[in-house]
This record gives sequence, C-alpha cells and structure tokens, in this order.
Amino acid sequence: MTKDITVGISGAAGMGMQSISFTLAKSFLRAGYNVFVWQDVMSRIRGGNNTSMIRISTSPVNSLKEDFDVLVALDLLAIKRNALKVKAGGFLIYDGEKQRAEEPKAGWISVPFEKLAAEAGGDKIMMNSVATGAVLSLLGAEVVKECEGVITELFSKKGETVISGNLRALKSGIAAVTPGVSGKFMLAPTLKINSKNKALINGSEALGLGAVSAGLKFYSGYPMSPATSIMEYVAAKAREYGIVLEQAEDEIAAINMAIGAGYGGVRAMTCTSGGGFALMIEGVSLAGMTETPVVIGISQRPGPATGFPTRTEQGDLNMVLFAGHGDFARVVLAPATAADGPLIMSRAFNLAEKYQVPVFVLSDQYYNDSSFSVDLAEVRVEPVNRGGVLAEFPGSYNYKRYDLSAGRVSPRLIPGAKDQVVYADSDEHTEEGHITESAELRVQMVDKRAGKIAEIVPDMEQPFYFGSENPETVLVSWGSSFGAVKEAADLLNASGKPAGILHFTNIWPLPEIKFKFNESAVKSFICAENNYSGQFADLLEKNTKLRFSGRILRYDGHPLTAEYIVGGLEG
Amino acid sequence: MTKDITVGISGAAGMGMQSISFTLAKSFLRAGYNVFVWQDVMSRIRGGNNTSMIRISTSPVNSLKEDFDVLVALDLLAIKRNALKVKAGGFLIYDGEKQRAEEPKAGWISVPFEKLAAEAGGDKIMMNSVATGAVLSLLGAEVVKECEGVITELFSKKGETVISGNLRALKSGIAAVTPGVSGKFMLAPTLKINSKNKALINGSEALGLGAVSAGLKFYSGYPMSPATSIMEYVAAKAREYGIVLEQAEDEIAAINMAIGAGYGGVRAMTCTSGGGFALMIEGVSLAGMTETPVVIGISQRPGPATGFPTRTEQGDLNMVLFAGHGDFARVVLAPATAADGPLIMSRAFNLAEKYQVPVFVLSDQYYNDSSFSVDLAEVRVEPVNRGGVLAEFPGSYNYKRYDLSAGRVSPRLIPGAKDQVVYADSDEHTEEGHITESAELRVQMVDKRAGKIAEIVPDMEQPFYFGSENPETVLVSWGSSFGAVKEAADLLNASGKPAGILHFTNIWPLPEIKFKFNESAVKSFICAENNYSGQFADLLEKNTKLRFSGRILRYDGHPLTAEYIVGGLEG
Amino acid sequence: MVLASAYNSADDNAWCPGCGNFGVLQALKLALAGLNLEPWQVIMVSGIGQAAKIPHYLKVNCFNGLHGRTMPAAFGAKMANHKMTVIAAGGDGDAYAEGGNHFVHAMRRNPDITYLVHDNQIYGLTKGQASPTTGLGTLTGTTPFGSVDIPESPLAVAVAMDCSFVARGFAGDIEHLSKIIAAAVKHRGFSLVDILQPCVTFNKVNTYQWYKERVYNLDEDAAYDPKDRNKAFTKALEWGDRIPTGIIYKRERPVFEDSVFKPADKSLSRQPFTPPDSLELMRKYA
Amino acid sequence: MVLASAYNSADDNAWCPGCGNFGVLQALKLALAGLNLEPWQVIMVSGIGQAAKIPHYLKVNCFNGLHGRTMPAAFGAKMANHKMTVIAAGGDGDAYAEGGNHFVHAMRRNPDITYLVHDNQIYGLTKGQASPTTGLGTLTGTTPFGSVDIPESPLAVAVAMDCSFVARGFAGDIEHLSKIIAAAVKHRGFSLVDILQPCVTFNKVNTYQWYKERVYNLDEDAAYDPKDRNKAFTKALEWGDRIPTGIIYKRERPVFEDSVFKPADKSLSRQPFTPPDSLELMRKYA
Ligand SMILES: Cc1ncc(C[n+]2csc(CCOP(=O)(O)OP(=O)(O)O)c2C)c(N)n1
Ligand SMILES: Cc1ncc(C[n+]2csc(CCOP(=O)(O)OP(=O)(O)O)c2C)c(N)n1
Ligand code: SF4
Ligand code: SF4
Ligand SMILES: [Mg+2]
Ligand SMILES: [Mg+2]
Repeated sequence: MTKDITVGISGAAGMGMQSISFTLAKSFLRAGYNVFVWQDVMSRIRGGNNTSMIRISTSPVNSLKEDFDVLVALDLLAIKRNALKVKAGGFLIYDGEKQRAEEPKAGWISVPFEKLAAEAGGDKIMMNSVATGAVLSLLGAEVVKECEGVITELFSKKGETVISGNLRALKSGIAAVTPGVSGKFMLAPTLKINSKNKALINGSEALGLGAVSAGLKFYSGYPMSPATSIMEYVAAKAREYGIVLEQAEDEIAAINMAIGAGYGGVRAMTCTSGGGFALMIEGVSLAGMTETPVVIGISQRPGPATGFPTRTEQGDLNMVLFAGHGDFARVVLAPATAADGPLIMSRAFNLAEKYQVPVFVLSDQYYNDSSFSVDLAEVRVEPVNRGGVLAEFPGSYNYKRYDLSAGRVSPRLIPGAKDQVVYADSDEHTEEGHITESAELRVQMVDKRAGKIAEIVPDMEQPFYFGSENPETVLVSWGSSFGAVKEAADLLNASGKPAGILHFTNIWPLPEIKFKFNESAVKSFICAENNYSGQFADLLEKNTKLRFSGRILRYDGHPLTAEYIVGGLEG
Repeated sequence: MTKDITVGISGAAGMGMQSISFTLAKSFLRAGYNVFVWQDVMSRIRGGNNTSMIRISTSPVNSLKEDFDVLVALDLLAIKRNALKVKAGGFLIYDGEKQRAEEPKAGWISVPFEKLAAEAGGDKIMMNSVATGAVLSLLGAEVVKECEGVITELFSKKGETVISGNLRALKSGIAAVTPGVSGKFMLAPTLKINSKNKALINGSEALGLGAVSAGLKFYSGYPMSPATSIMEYVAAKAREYGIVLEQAEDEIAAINMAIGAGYGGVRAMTCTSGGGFALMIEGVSLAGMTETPVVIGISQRPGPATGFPTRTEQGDLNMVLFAGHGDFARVVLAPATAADGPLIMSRAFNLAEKYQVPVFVLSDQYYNDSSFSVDLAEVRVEPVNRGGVLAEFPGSYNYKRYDLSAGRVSPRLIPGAKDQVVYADSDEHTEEGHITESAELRVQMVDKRAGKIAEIVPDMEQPFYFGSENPETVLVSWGSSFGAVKEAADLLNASGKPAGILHFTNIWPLPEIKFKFNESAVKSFICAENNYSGQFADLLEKNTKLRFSGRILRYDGHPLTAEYIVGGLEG
Repeated sequence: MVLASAYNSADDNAWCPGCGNFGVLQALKLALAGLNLEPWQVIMVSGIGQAAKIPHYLKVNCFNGLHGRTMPAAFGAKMANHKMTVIAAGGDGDAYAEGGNHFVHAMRRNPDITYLVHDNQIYGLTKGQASPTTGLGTLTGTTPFGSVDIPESPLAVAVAMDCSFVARGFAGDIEHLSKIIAAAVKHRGFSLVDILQPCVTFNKVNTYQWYKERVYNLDEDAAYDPKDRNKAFTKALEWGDRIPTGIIYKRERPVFEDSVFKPADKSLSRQPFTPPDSLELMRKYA
Repeated sequence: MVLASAYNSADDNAWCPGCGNFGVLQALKLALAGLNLEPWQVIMVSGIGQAAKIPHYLKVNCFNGLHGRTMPAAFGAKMANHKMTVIAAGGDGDAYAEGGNHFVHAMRRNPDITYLVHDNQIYGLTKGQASPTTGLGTLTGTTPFGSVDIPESPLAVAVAMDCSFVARGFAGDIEHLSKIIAAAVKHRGFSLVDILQPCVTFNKVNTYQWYKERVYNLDEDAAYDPKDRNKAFTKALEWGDRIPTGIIYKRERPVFEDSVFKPADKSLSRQPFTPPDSLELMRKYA
C-alpha cells in the first residue's frame, strides 16, 4: 500500500489539466487524505506544455516530489517533455491512438481518452473525466464515490446531461486500466474523521480570504501573475462585504490609491509581483513618510524584468527590505502554507495600523498557485487591533497628525472628524503636518519614523522549530519553502541523522532568536531558499547570531523539494 | 594672518546670495586660494532664508565649518536665523538702516547696502556688489583686482553702465568697513602660480562635463533637485556635441528611453534623485535582464518621499544596491570631489559597456550644488573602453545576442548591421534573445548575468588612504563625505592623535581591501556617513573584513563637517 | 454660514509675491465658503510643486502626496470618505507629465472629485523647465534651444475622454474663477478646472498681461452649449489670440461611487468594523 | 525585392489558434515587404502581453522591453538609429493602461515611429481582465459585476493630441490592414494604428463576427478628408453599429529628429566616436 504518491497531469494550455487535478485532489481530500497541487505552466494561453503536479499522502504534505509515480500525458509534447520524469515502476497514461510517436515503454498505459469520452457522453471534452478515472483506477479506486460527488458539484450549473456524461466517462476511464495494473498504487486507508473539516484552497485564495476577514475595505491593483488571483478573489467578494475594488491603470496608481484610502481611514491593500512592485517603491516611501498604514502583497516570480513569469522564486526579499529612499520602519511577513494565510493577513493589517507603517506580505507563484489541504481546525487569526485609530478628537482644529508628545506612533484621526482637520505630508513636516525647513524637527521626525522598528521588534514572532531536540543539522527557511524544508528534515531524521527546521514567517524586523533545541548539538546551520544568492541567509547573518555553513539555493523556476534539499546536503 | 576663513551670505531666495558667493569664491580662486561653496537653501523660489557658505583657505578644502567668521545678512530673517552661528570674534555685516530689530551686538557691522548701491549705480540690485566689497575689506582686500575682473566678466553682457556701477558699488562696500575692522581677517598670501590652472565648478557641472567628455550621446531625464542641474548642463552642450537630450514625461520614460538608446548602440544616461529613482527600478531590472549598458546618476537628498528636497543626505545607497527584482550584476560609483567627476563618469560609461550592466553614479545635494576649486592638473579620465561593441557581424542572420560560448559578456552588436538582427528580451531568453521556458537555460542565464560580478571585482579600485602610517583611528567614508572626513583626520593628526582616512569612490562591487597602513596600530575603525543608519558601514561589514567600533552619522539635512566628526569621536 | 476666512491657515506661505497661485487660493476659499462647507468636511489632495502646496495654505483635511500621484491618492481618500468633498490640486507638470496617466484614467472612473490644475505652463518648483503645456519654441533650462514637443491641450484631451466637467479658469479673474470652482465642486462627477496661472518668476511669456489680452468669459455666451461634445472639442482647442475661460464641456453620468454605494451608505471609514469570519469563508473550500 | 517570407522567424509561436494577432503579423510582413525593407533595417520595440510577443515572430531587430514601456524604449532606439525604421507594438493594456502616459507624450514628440496597438479590449496574457478599451458592463476577472470605467477612445485622444497619423485597422482584414500599416510606416512622424484584434479566448463580446458586422473602410470614402481635425474627432468617436477603419487623421509637421539631426547625418550609433576633451570643457570654469 502506498502512503504518498505523486501524479502529474500534463498537456497543452487549455486542455484542462487544472480541472483534472482539482477533481482528483478534492476527491482524495474528502476521503481524508492530504493533498497538494502545484501548477507548472508556461507563459501562454493555449498550447505549449503545462503540468499539474498532485501529491496525495496519508501525512500532511505541503511540497512536491521531483518526479512522478503516475503521469497523465494529454498530448505528444507532454510525453516528450515529461516521460523521463516518471519513476521506474511508475506509469504513464496516454492515448495510444492519438499520441503515437515513439514505441511505448514499460509502464505506459494507453487509454483512448477521446474515444471513450465520445462514447460516454458524446463530447471530446469529457476526456478529462476519462483521464481522472484512469488515475483513480491505478490508485485503487477507493474514492470513486467522493470523485463522483466532486464531478457532480463541478458541473452542477451545466445540467444533468453533462453530469451523467462525465460520470460515465469517469467509469470508463476506471475500466480502461487493465486489472493487472489497476490498484498498483493502492493508497493506504485513512481515518475519514477529518474529511469534512478540510479545505482545498490555494495560496491566493487564502491571502484574499485572510484580507477580507481582516476587514479589508479598499483594494486597488494592476493584474500581474501570480498576484492577479488575489485580486480576483477580492473582486468576487467585493459586493458581499462592501469592499471597494478598482483595477488601477498601473501599479503606481494602485499603491497611491491604497495609501489614499489608508489616510482616509480604511484598511487598504494592493498586491503585485516583483516588477510591479518596483513601480510602487516611491509609494512605499510615501507610506513611510506620511505614516499611513498599508498592506502590500508581493507574489514573487523569477526576475529580473519580465523574467520567468509563470514560474516560482523567492528573489524579491532584498528589494522589499530596501524599497524606498530614506530610513523608515516596515514589517515583512511571509506565509508558510495556505493555512497560514488568514493569520498572516490579520497580523499584517494589525501591525500596519498599530505602527502606522507599510506591511509587506511576501508569497510566490508556488504559494499562490498551489492548492493546499487545510485542516479547518488549524485556521487562526489575530484579533483585530486597529491601533487606536480615532473617529473624533476633542477641541477645535487642534489635532496634530504627527504629535511628538505621543511617542513614535501618534494618534491617527480619520478625516471628517467634526471641527478637526488632518494634514498628512510627504515633505518633512511639523507635528501639524505642514512642510518644515527645520533641521531640529527633521532629526526628531526621522527618529520617530525609523525608531518605530525598535517598538515593533518585541511584537515579532519567533521562528517555528520542528525536529530533533539535539539536531546535528538545522535547516533554516522562510515563507513558502516550509513544506519542502520540513519534509527534508523529516527524511533526515528518518534516516538517523538528527535534524530540525527553523522556519520564519515573521521576516522583518527580526526578533532576538531563542533556540528551542540544543544548540551545542548543531554541526551545521544550512539555509534553503528559492533564489540565487541566499537573500534571507544574508539578512539573518547580518542581523542575528545565525551563521550558515551552507546554502541550498534553487533558481531554475521550480520550487524547492525535499529531494533537492537532501541532494544538496549530500552533494 | 588667517589661513582659512568661512563666510556666509544669507538672505531670502532671490536676493542674490549665490551671485555674491560666486564672485567672492572666483576672486579668491584666481588669487590662488582654495575655495569651497555650499548652498543651504529652502524649498521655495522667493523669500524664506537661504545661505551660501563659502570657505577660503590656503590649503585644499572640500568641506565646511559649522559656523561663520563673517556673515553677510541681507535681511532680518537672515540675522534671526544665523546670527548665533557667527563665531566669537567674527563679524556680521548687515544694513543697520533697513534691518533693525534687535540691538546690534559686538562684531556687527552696519553697511547701508541699499543706500550705497543707489549712490554707486542708481540701482538697488547693486547692493550685492556693496556686500561683496564689505567682505573683501574684512579679508584684507588683497584680491580687489581679481574681484573687479570677475564682476566685469559677470556683467559683460549687460553693458558698461552696469559694470561700472557694480565696480563703484564694490569700492563703496570696501570703504564702508571702518579701518579698525577692515583687514581683521587678512588672508595669508598664496603663491599665485597655479591661479590660472584652477577651475571653480560645482558637482553637477563636473558630472555633466564628465559624461559629455565620455562620449554621452543620449540623455533623457525628468527634473528633480538636486539632479536637474546635470541635465541642464548637458542640455546646454547638446547641440555643440551632437547629443540628443529629451525631457521625459516621467522617470520611467527617462530610464526606458536611455535603455532603448543603449540597446541602439550609443552611450546613454539619465539622472534623478531618490524619489525619481524609485520609479526607475523596474527599468534597472530591465537593463540587468537585457544586459544593456546604461548610466544612472542618483543625486541623493533626504527622504523618505519628498523629504527635505533642497538639503543633503547619503541615504539612497541601500535602495540602489538592491534596486530591481532578481539577481544581476551592477556597479556603483560615488565621486569624492568635483575633480573626480570626469574620472568617475568615464569609468561609469566604460564599465557599463565593458560588462553590459547598469552603472550608478551616486552623488548628493552637497556634491552637486557645491562649487569646488579644481586643480586642472588633477583632472583625469579613463581612456575610452567600449567593451568590444560591434558595428557589423560576419555571416547572415546568425548573430546571437546572448551567446553563452563567449562567457558572461557576449559580444554586443549594434542594430542596423547588414544581414543581422539583434534581439534583446526582458523575458528569460535563449542565446538568440527569444522567450524561453527552459529551466536549464534559466539557470545558465542567471549565472551569466549575476556571475558577471566576479569578473567586475578585479576591475574595482582600492579605497584611497590618507594619513598616518600607524593610525589609531581610521575614519571610513564614501562619496562626497571625503572633504569633511579628510579634514577631520588632519585635525586629529595635528592634535597628536594618529589617524587616517579610508575613502571609497568605488562602492560596489567591493574589491578585497588591502590596507596601506599598519593595521595593528588601529584602535578603532569609525565610519562617517551622511545618513541615519550607516548604510555603507553595513555594506562593508557584510562584504569586507572591516568592522566598526563606531559610526558617526548625520541626518539633519546638513553635510558632515570635520567639527561634527571630531565632536562625534569625542562625544 | 461659513466665511472664506474660516479657511485661513497659519502656515507660512512659500509662494513668490505676485504669483498667480494667490488668486487660485482666494478663489477656492470663496467658492468653498459659498458652498457653505466647513473646513473639516473637505479633503484636499495634492502632489508636489509650487501649486501643490496650496492645501497647506487652507484649513482643510489634506493629503499632500507625491509628485504626479494626486489622482490615485484622491481616489482612495474619496472611496474611504465618499460623503466628503474631495478636491485635488497641483501644477501642470504634476497633472499632465508625471501624473499624465492618472489624469486620463481618473476621467474614465468619474469619481465625484474636482481637480484644480494650476497651469503656469512651466515647472516652478524646480526652477523653470518645460511642462507639457509649454508653448513651442520656449527657452527653458532643459530646452535651451527652444522646446520642440507639441504642447498638450488638457481640455481637448478631457473632452476626448468624455470627462464629465471640463473648464478653464484664470487666476487673474478671481471672481469668475471662484464661480467656476464652485460649479465644479457642485457638479456630481469628475471635474477638471485647468487654471491659467501666471508664474511671475519663470514664465516670462505667459504673463498676467499676456493672458488678460486673450481670455474671454465663455459662460457669458448664452449661445454656447457646453453639452455638445464636438463643439466643446473645437472650443477646447481655441488658443492664441482668444482663449476661452468658463465651462467648456459638461455631461451628466453616473459617478464611480454609484457602482459601490447605496444612497443611504455612510462613508466606509465611518461604517461599523464587522469583517466576515475567516472560518466561514474557508468552509466554502471544504 | 524583399519577400514577406524574408521576415519569417523560426521562433515557436505562443498565440492561441485563431487569434487575431496572426492577422496583424501577416499584415505587417506584407507591409514591410511591400516597402522593400530588409529585416536588418527595421527595429521593432514591444512591451509585454500577448500582442507584444510579435517581434519574436518576425525576423527584425527587436527590443522586447517592459510592460507599458514600449514608447520610451522605441524613442531611445530611434534616436540612436534615426535612419532605421522603428515600429513599436503592444496590446491595449500595454499601450493605454501601463503605458498611457508614454502614449500621450510620444505624440507630443512626434518621432518617426509607427505604433501598432493590438486592441483586443482585454488583457490576454494575464487571462482576461478589463483593459482601458473594455466596453461598459463587461464581465471580467477584475470586474465580476461588470466594468464601470468609461472605455477610452484612443483615436479621439490621439486627435486631441494632434497626433500626426491616426488610423484604425482590423485584424480580420489583412489586406486593408497591411495597406494602413504601410501608409503609417511611410508617413514621416508618429503614427498610431489601433488594430481591432479579436481575442478568441477571453473576449467573448468583440469577436470577429462582432467586428465584421460593424467595420467599414473609410479609406474608400473619397469625401472624407483626414486632414480636418474636427471631423476626425467626430469620426474617431464613431463606435457602435458602424466602426470606421482606415486613416482617420493625418497631419504633416516636423518630426523630433529634425530638431537634432541634419539631413546628411548618419545615425548616432554609426557616427565616429569622438567626444570632447574633459580638460577643454573644464577650462571654461577657470
Ligand atoms: C518623482 C518626482 N520627480 C520629480 C520631482 C521634482 N519636482 C517637484 S515639483 C516638479 C514640477 C513642478 O512643476 P508643476 O507641477 O507644473 O508645478 P509648479 O511648481 O509649476 O506649480 C518636479 C519635477 C519630484 N518631487 N518627484
Ligand atoms: C509592470 C507589470 N505589470 C503587470 C504585468 C503583467 N502583465 C503582463 S501583460 C499584461 C496585460 C496584457 O494585456 P494587453 O497589453 O492588452 O496585451 P494582450 O495580452 O491582450 O495582447 C499585464 C497586466 C507586467 N508584466 N508588468
Ligand atoms: S515660481 Fe512661479 S509658480 Fe512658483 S510661486 Fe513663484 S511665481 Fe508662483
Ligand atoms: S489569449 Fe486572446 S489575444 Fe492572447 S493569443 Fe489567445 S486569443 Fe490571442
Ligand atoms: Mg507648473
Ligand atoms: Mg489586450
């Protein structure tokens, strides 16, 4: 019996790989398994070669394997590009009638997708359900009921004929796999207890949802992969929850709109990717200067410039840390999994308002586009803390936006308060918010803005630690690399090499790090990051006691995996 | 006899402080003295209070004092804001008839500017020459002839009457200072040998001039203080030297135009300040990705946001070092004095073309707006090195812009070469410059772009060292802080405390630093910077063996001075 | 009743004596007082430039943001406070160069915001460079041989964008200007008021005198119908011996706010803070 | 004689089958061949988007820059090589949203550049969000309740900017489109060709059929005078049952290059490299 299996669905853009992988993932999720799905796609709308990578496991899983146990190849290119990634003993499911080019190899199973689809429902498009059935069959077909449920929901708006056609197609897919092969990868059973308390949600949805439940009231953004889907989530919810959402003409407008709304007194956010964020940097500095709360989501993708737009990387950390001219405080957070989304977002909005600073939420294509199985019981948020924003202020026209007597964070009055006006200013300013030329005030105001960082530090959370109490190897990671790094540590521990993982979601400012393991046991601290230079390792070395004896870096557009990390440790 | 004197000319914007300071500075320059002039101005066109600070010295001087030996106050506000900055034993020259508010103090000399101007030439505006004369008188009036020459040149286009009126006004200013006082600050004589070989030029002019003499052919920019004057220099020379100069609609256009021109095969530059540069950051990443040479001048001013727009700071280093998403090579240079301008600019264009990377030239308001006396014999440039750019390429349509076989820097063909086309691409690309989806090529191309840094390192210059061979204190500085830090070290050495200065104009990448002094003598390395956090100190600590026991930082909008530094060492 | 003096600010004014900005300031105070708005009911948003300093010289809520970014910041502030009066202001460089894209797209959104552009046809704060409205051949710091880029007609662009209120004022005619501003603020939708504003220091061509010899009051011409878009286009391009001031184009249409707020809705910033529960939202993915 | 096939590129095409971009590509090849230009004599500059991939599918010099920054990069490349033919291309988002400011200011400069905007009224590459030309009420990923921002008429804006050549083409009529492109390239000055380009994947409103039912060839209307700016404005705004294609507006005027180059001047990039001596320049400050 298999406890952990990786299935790939590969084909040209537009062939429906994502819907097959969604159906499979959701079915196994409902059957109590843990699932994880990543999309490895090209930057094109039709054609090319995209692959949905699905992992199904009896244990929690937030990362991928380097190759497949089962690969469904929907066209010839899919075979060409991915056949070698099928493990020895694994299977490649393809349509031998349509996709002949090479001699079929051992483990290649021909399932005539189109023909069976046509027979089942009269529609070629139902080949997706045929393919889904073929995979189910290999995996033991224990989840047919769940799968039928998912298909029925999926096509509920398309009517009975479509539903029953797809259900028939599913069945014929199951039947198409010969008995000797079917069930080869029979999954170990799970306790179905939690199956109703699990959600399948991708990172973008988790962040959008987190923002909405944190009281987001204004969203402005400009589409950019992989951040667009956060915007589309919020757009879909805007009416229901009274959120103003506007597609800006560019990223500069997006951030300035959000800052305007933040000044106006509501929780505001904008999301983009690295290239779009580059355009927002003057705005970041404006938020710093005017002390306006704003949340900025940066969904990283490989740069520079347009780069590798549909792939993943954690390469924008340095830019975010040093974005903006002049010194001022900021906060950087990075969720580890989709379950983290709401917590990170609620913290982001709280910290932004509490300290009146820009807060960055760093994710990446791997995080945004991957579907995670989330245990609903794990979902946490921070209670709302609006940082003492004021609706009214006593007296008459005596409010000072940058009151120095109040410490580094001055009370923030919402404009429209009776008999008061609120001046916010991008120039160096007086306590009242008027332009100043005073060198003395300049120094006080720099100290106020940059000095906030010292107040934020105690509010920052310690990194998580998982693993051995006496680790020889401590893997250090941040954000979305969590799943792969955690799995790598598990592998090491399983092979008798005591290891642990020190994982950061609170990236900046860094708290003074307290080790929850026996430091003297450690032979090497290794940082594992999804970028070229080890940007987070640099940050930690500069600002904490951590020193790394090695860095495992990946920058080919693919996410870190446990295999890659363990390979890196050995190599 | 005085060897070093500081004169302030203070008044409302529009009153002509700069023309008085220019006249004085140029006169003393021609008499063989070293002069230095900084402009301390408010962000307004008329009114307020601006001060030109002039230092005249028998030794080389590139920095200021904290207070004045002589202050000319042209209006009441000038007295109010600056009277306390006149040293004990110093003089304040003002118009006792027009500017009465307080009781005159000891050392206050009333010179009826307006009245004398009216008598001398019938025009109030000639009061500037009266004031100039008064200063000359205090300083011994040895340079009257030079001053008359300067005035004659200055007004040459305005005709005889204006010239003779001003000359009379100068005389009456000289005469207005009572004999007991005049000559109080008589300057020590200089050998006039070099007087014809000295230029009075400000940093902006030096950079503009450097760029023009380095073969600049395309300049695009958007006005922003203190960078505008570089653009205005180039604009004035554009016709004569066949340069295309265009005022862009914004900074994004400016950098993309320059990159387009760089792709097009000519040396191109854009200059701005921090806020404008923030908008260029996506463009920086484009230059990195397309491997297009471009020179970007950043004239720093205090941020964040609009900040303290007419004052000075060295606060944009971090932003420049980490500008752009993704990893790629860049070069950062920062001139120390105006004499350095041509050398730094010629290096900037050479390095940009040699390595096909963006090169940054970091200056600041203090550098750009200050007039330096430059010994013409010191002016150096690097011989032109266009990095093997090609005009033609053999064969037919077989050129590869990103040829990997050629190492990290591929031959760069200018478009328009017969039977060849040149593809440059902001996406991850093939050797030919076409969009790619290959993970293998991705890795090779990242290695190519980011790996250039290793090739550039040997080309970077060691920091200068001046001072004791066995220094107890080594002051470390960069860019425009040179003058003040050098003077501080001189003061320390003069007071028997062996000191030296390690000064960087080649900022990034950093060469492996070789000390030219006895390292074991050093008790403390101290970094002195014109910013809040010590950005350069951070960079050095991260990338070199240097560790600082202290940082002397100034961020009130004023430049570092020797007094400030020595005070900081003591305090 | 609110007096114009209720808008006085104690902040030190940094404009040059005689600058056209003073006329704009006075006209704005008169207009706001005439509309009986209290200072705390008004938000002004501005960019950077000499013109953009104007909110400091009034007593109003103020967000003085970045050069060129007036429109987006104003949009955000308005969406958070749609029951307040939002007025944006800035110079011709701010509005049409650095802010050129936002200007165009603000008109597409049509929020109920009034935009006062102090158009001195020059960059004042940075000491005299060409702006998008600088006349051909003008000598400036960056065009020492004469500017060659064709001057933009912001009014024509506004008409082309179907902007819902397009007007021109003259800082030298405070009375007429204050009427135009009042009409713009009263108009529901995005209102552009391009204001001929002499810069006595850097623009030696377009002086008070130059404008005075040319401007005429279109609002007095009963035959002119500001609802006719084609006529408005022609009128918007009139520039030379005669320059029209007044309302060039006017069009009624829904404002952006109508697409998100119901008439009874309070400003977002003053609504109760009751976000949905994250677990509820998450359950939709079970 | 240059054949259209001389422009063929081996690069793998990433467009969807049936996309209107193929029509633009074909029309462009025909136009260039018809003008007898060799591939090496042409520079194409583009931004990012589906449309902006076009230079890869041609054999030409190509600078494929950033989303929205086509115009500035094209200007720089043209100034370095003013003797070459420079053609810019991109989508409606690229040109009118992210690049909106550069679009407006390129027209002010009037360099001899042709700008092909593949206007599919949608964001293709990012999978279907509203663009500045998306019709009111359209449902897209970012406007799930219908878009509320007024669509821009790029042609009307171009006429308002006095752009020297303003035309509209239709990707479904390759022959006419190639004529328009040829005329645009031949025209000395900045030429805008806004091309109706069906996006078969994301724009289900403005389909081939939709356009075909509406477009007509203005160039065949002998009575229409593209030199009349007011008429051009009216024509530019014609949209609905009838949509004109062809040359809407045309105007002769000096190009930017005339202000810097003499007729005999070689391209800057091919002039001898002989900068002035720094010491000579410095001496002026002695
Ligand atoms: C991003 C950025 N670029 C440039 C500047 C410098 N700057 C400040 S105001 C201004 C233009 C001023 O002209 P205008 O907007 O017409 O206002 P005016 O001073 O004429 O009223 C410029 C270029 C800036 N502050 N920020
Ligand atoms: C600065 C930046 N913002 C956003 C994007 C993402 N992006 C790429 S193409 C595009 C818009 C595509 O629409 P359009 O320009 O109309 O071209 P089409 O794909 O429709 O041809 C966007 C938003 C980007 N690459 N860079
Ligand atoms: S520079 Fe011109 S616009 Fe600015 S305040 Fe002075 S006169 Fe007015
Ligand atoms: S998405 Fe639309 S525009 Fe892009 S290639 Fe496909 S059909 Fe063409
Ligand atoms: Mg102006
Ligand atoms: Mg499009």
